[in-house]
Amino acid sequence: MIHDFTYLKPGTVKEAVAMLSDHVDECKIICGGQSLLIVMRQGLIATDYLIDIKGLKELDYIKYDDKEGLKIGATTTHKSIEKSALLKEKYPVLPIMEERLASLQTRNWGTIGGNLAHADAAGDPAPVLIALDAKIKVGSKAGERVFELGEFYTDLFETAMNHEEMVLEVQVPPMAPKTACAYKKFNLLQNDMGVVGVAVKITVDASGTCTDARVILGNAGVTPVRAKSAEQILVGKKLDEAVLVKAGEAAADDADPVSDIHASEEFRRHLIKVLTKRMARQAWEQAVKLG
Amino acid sequence: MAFKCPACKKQWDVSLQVARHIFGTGDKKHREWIESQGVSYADLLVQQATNPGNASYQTVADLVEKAQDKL
Amino acid sequence: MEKKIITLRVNKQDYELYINPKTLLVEAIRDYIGLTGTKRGCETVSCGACSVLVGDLAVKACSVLAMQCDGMEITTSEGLEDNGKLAPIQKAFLDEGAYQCGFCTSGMLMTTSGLLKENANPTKQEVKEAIEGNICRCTGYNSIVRAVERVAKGMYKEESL
Amino acid sequence: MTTTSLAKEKLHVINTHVHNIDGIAKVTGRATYSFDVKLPGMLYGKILRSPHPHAKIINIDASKALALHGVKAVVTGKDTLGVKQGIWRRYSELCDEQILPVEKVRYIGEPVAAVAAITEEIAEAALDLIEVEYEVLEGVYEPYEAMKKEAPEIHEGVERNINVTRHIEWGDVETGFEQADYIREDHFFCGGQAHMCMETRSAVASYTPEGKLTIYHSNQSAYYMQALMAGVLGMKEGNVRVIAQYVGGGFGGKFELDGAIFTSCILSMKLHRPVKVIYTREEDFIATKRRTPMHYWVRTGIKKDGTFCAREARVVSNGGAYTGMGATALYLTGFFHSFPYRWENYRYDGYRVYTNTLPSTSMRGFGAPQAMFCSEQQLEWIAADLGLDPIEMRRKNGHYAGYEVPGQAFIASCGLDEAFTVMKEWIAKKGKLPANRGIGFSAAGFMSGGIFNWFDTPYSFSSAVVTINQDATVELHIGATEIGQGSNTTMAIIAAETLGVKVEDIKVHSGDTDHCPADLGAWGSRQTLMTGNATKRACEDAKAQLLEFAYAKMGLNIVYDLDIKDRWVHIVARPERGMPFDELVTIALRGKDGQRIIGRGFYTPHRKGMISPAYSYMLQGVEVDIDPETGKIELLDSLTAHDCGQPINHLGLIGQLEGAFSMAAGYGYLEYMPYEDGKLMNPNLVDYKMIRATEMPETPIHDIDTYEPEGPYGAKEAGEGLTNPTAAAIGNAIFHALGVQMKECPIRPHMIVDALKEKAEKEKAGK
Repeated sequence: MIHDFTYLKPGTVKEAVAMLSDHVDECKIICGGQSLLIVMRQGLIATDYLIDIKGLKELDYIKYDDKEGLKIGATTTHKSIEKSALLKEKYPVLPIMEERLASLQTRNWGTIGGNLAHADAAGDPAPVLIALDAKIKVGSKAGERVFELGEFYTDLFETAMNHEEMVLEVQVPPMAPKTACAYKKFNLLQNDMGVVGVAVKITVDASGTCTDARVILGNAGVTPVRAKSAEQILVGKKLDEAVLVKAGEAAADDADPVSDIHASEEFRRHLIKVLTKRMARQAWEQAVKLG
Repeated sequence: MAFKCPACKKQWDVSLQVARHIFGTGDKKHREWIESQGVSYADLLVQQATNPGNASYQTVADLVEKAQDKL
Repeated sequence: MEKKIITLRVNKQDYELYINPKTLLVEAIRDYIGLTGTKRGCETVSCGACSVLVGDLAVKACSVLAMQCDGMEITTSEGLEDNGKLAPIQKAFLDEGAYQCGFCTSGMLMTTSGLLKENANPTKQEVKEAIEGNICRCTGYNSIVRAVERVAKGMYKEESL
Repeated sequence: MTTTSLAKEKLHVINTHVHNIDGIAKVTGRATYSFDVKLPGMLYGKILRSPHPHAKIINIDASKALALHGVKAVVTGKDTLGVKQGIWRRYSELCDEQILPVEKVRYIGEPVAAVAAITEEIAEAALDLIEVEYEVLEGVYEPYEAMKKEAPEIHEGVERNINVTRHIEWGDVETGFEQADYIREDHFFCGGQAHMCMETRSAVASYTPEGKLTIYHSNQSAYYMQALMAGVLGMKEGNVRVIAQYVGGGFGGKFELDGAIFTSCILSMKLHRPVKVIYTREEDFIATKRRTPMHYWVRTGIKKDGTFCAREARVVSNGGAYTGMGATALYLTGFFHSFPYRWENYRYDGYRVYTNTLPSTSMRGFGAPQAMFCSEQQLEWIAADLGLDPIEMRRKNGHYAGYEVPGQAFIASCGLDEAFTVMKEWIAKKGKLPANRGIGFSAAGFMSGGIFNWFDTPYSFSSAVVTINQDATVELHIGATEIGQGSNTTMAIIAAETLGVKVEDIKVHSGDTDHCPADLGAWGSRQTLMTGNATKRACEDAKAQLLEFAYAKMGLNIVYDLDIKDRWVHIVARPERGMPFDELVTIALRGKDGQRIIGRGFYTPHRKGMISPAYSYMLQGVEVDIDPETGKIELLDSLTAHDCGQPINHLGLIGQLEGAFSMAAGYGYLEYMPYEDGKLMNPNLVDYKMIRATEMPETPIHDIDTYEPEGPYGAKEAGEGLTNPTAAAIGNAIFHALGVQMKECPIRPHMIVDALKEKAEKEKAGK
């Protein structure tokens, strides 16, 4: 049963952060609420104040310019990202990831800011955005702060934000030339949460040699895991089968997955090995094709 | 020759069949007859359920054969 | 906790509700307004039995607070027909037998209605992906997919409004 | 055997395209389930459940809960008569479950107490205030463990926790094996499966001062609920009214008493107010029942030419805490393990063992899906070992019309042979498949209702009463329960066909014990055949009464036959000569001094063997793609070849078969119920995976035309039997794609990866 709360509905970000500051430690923010309401119903979260930012139009945007890159406002729905023609052109991995994020209804109502702030280890956007070197902008009454998304997650359902802050925007730098990113999760049902997920971004030079790589693992630890040893194996090489297999093995070593009913720790590592190999190959092949 | 079930008097050609019938029926009457022969119904059943072969059935079949004279 | 007054416009009719703010949209519809076509089948936003349209978008009414829909237009399965005249999607469900026990049917109708508003001519795969968030334990889904395809093909056009 | 053309031409309504008669209610949100029922002054009940798998209840202190504002009553086992009940009423030792136990709990989630309060929320809050003192006992969760000498005793006096044993045998198995050229033995494990009805268990009970108990309840047999509740409450059956108008699914899980009906009744009787109890999805997972997990050992002997010589099977099933329908499942798995083949020598021994887990019971297929998973995979491997064509090997040994399963069953209609031909063509058309892709198929058969009467009903198995109104509309009263399978529509079609009127003329009244005759309800695929026969006979009775007046009115030569079709009463040889049906009804009313024409019909199977009056046959083919690196299975295509006799409702048949496929495929590779120390680890729809639209392949259906003489208009079972073959078909597809043998279901990804690894290692060692 949901604990009783006072419902607050700010009309602007300014009002929202003021409310946050008034009720620090006894309030929660709801946006789409697709995950939050489940845990509130289970009694895992009990809050006295609920600040509803779903209606904040000023945070509902997808903007892009070649210099600053991409900016997505926190209340932008998954559906808007999935359907964005701009993203399909500039960051095709994002709409592809969003399509399989959850059910149609959840994508219709749920938001990118809510997803990133919820910090579920099995979330899809975080690993992909981290692979894209994204930053996350948070705000409070005291002002705004920007984190590397890769440093934003501190533990299971924990972020580096303090309790007066809320997510405002996710920022993604422009894609470097000849760079591509691929993401895949392993699951039994198409739009289910990933047993594990792997995002790989590859940059190549004219000869097809990998000059930069990001390998980010989802649901392979309490936070998204950057598989640095896998990245090191990829950089400086043409990605043939032997390199890919080695990178997969390194990623599996970098991971710190749990055992649960969906997969043992060992099987999760095995899946990471397979997916890393495949995503690295896919990203590399796409990058090579780019002009 | 025919073998009768010592518990309910149903009849088969082979004593092993009577043993199977006794296990398959498994009601109080049949259980009690097995127990009355000094063996544990449950032990035999578990042996039969968990081991390959038909050792338990054979045991009961032997008891059935021995019991025929008294029927 | 302070109770609040909100207005939900459900099936083109305004309802003023005086509710605890934690009331879920599905509770507002079922328990306060009394429209029980919308069902509940889980507590984990998994089954889709509570799907309704908020505006033109299908959402699961168990994962939305009624407060969040204050002043919004909501459609439930009871709102699909027009004064006794069935909507094309309802006719298609009848013609394909796209329901059995009927418990998921309202949610299926609303999800597919939402899909058809967004995409009047979906492919088979698009229909399947749209109803992926709705569980049906009876039909095996294919009759539901066929029903949506019938509407998409315009089979009920002359009859509709 | 095929339908005679004469019989076929006569059909006017049967197997035409009709909408289900409850369709409009369902597509407009008007259908009201017990989940939706709201009565004036209604209270809400919640159940406190055991956190322990095995514990003695020492004391329950509800004083704090009762003091909570809004709480009206708390009940425990001590407020009940303590009747140990069960659905096997003929055998008192198998009636072993108190829904609110008095002395001890035997599984996690078992009800311990129930609260009624003015809101559901207050009732839930009150649960936390009930203090239960337990003496925790050692639990045991696996049947082989539970049979050990040192295992805890779950039910007093039940040695080694062995609940039920079943034995089936014919022929001479030892000699049969001696004749075989090839003998193979395999061990299998088939997991549990949740019924996962979309409507969770829900009940609204209302006890009124005249001593009448009215219960709205989501169930598969209103009559069973009436009889069982009367039994546990010490009431007369006639004072208990059970209403199950719309039911959100059953699948074999809703014909035993559940906590919702029991606690709502106990609370309502205490308070004289209506009380509603609805299970949450989690409660539905942890505290209803499930498909029976089974350990199977199968030994099969075959001749080189593919002749089946002998088979022996042994099953140890995890019965969970209580008997439920588990005894029947244990019997039927053993019988259907022989299907659909002519084993001259066959033996089955089944052992059902109590454990401290969720009780296991019947679920769609009733033990046969487990049986087929083992049987049909092993046969496929045997065919491969012997280099035989798996279709021809099966065909050679298959049932046919006129065959008698020795001492067990007579097969009057059987479309199996044609099904093999259809499957063979489908597989051939697929041609050579890409790597990691395989086609598998499996055969199966199933019953059309059970002959057994363990419930010990004194009534006919099915009854129907048909009343003709003055305006020529028809009231059909049946005790069958409509749970979504379309039985009301099936009966309306049979009634319309028999009476010669239209489906829309028939008003079906079912699922209400006050107004409908007793019927065993919706289980074991029995209603189409049994209630269908009762309905047909009732309508024939009414029709005969009506036609007497037509003969008199028309002054006909006695050799003329009269019939009614499409509301037109006419001479068969001269169809244009006749009168409208409604005119005849008016004449009959006048002629009978105003009495309405009432027809009555009954059906109880007699002299039809041990199991069922009729059997359906089917083959399920699936095409599967497997990712060998991740073990992920994708279903690409399927083919169903199916013999259900004469189909009654075309749309309903397709729906049943497609639905059975989805549930059975889920059993094959998704639906997994892991327990840890007696605790179900995935009691929610996030973690319990089942087929969704995106996982569902195309499901073309080839309907095989047969005529079942025992069924109404030649009809027999459809829709439950097809749950049986699919898991095996998936296993066989994996075998053909990857060469690995999967002996456990659901077949999960890591199992395929491990099997491939093992295979590679073996091949390496072999070199």
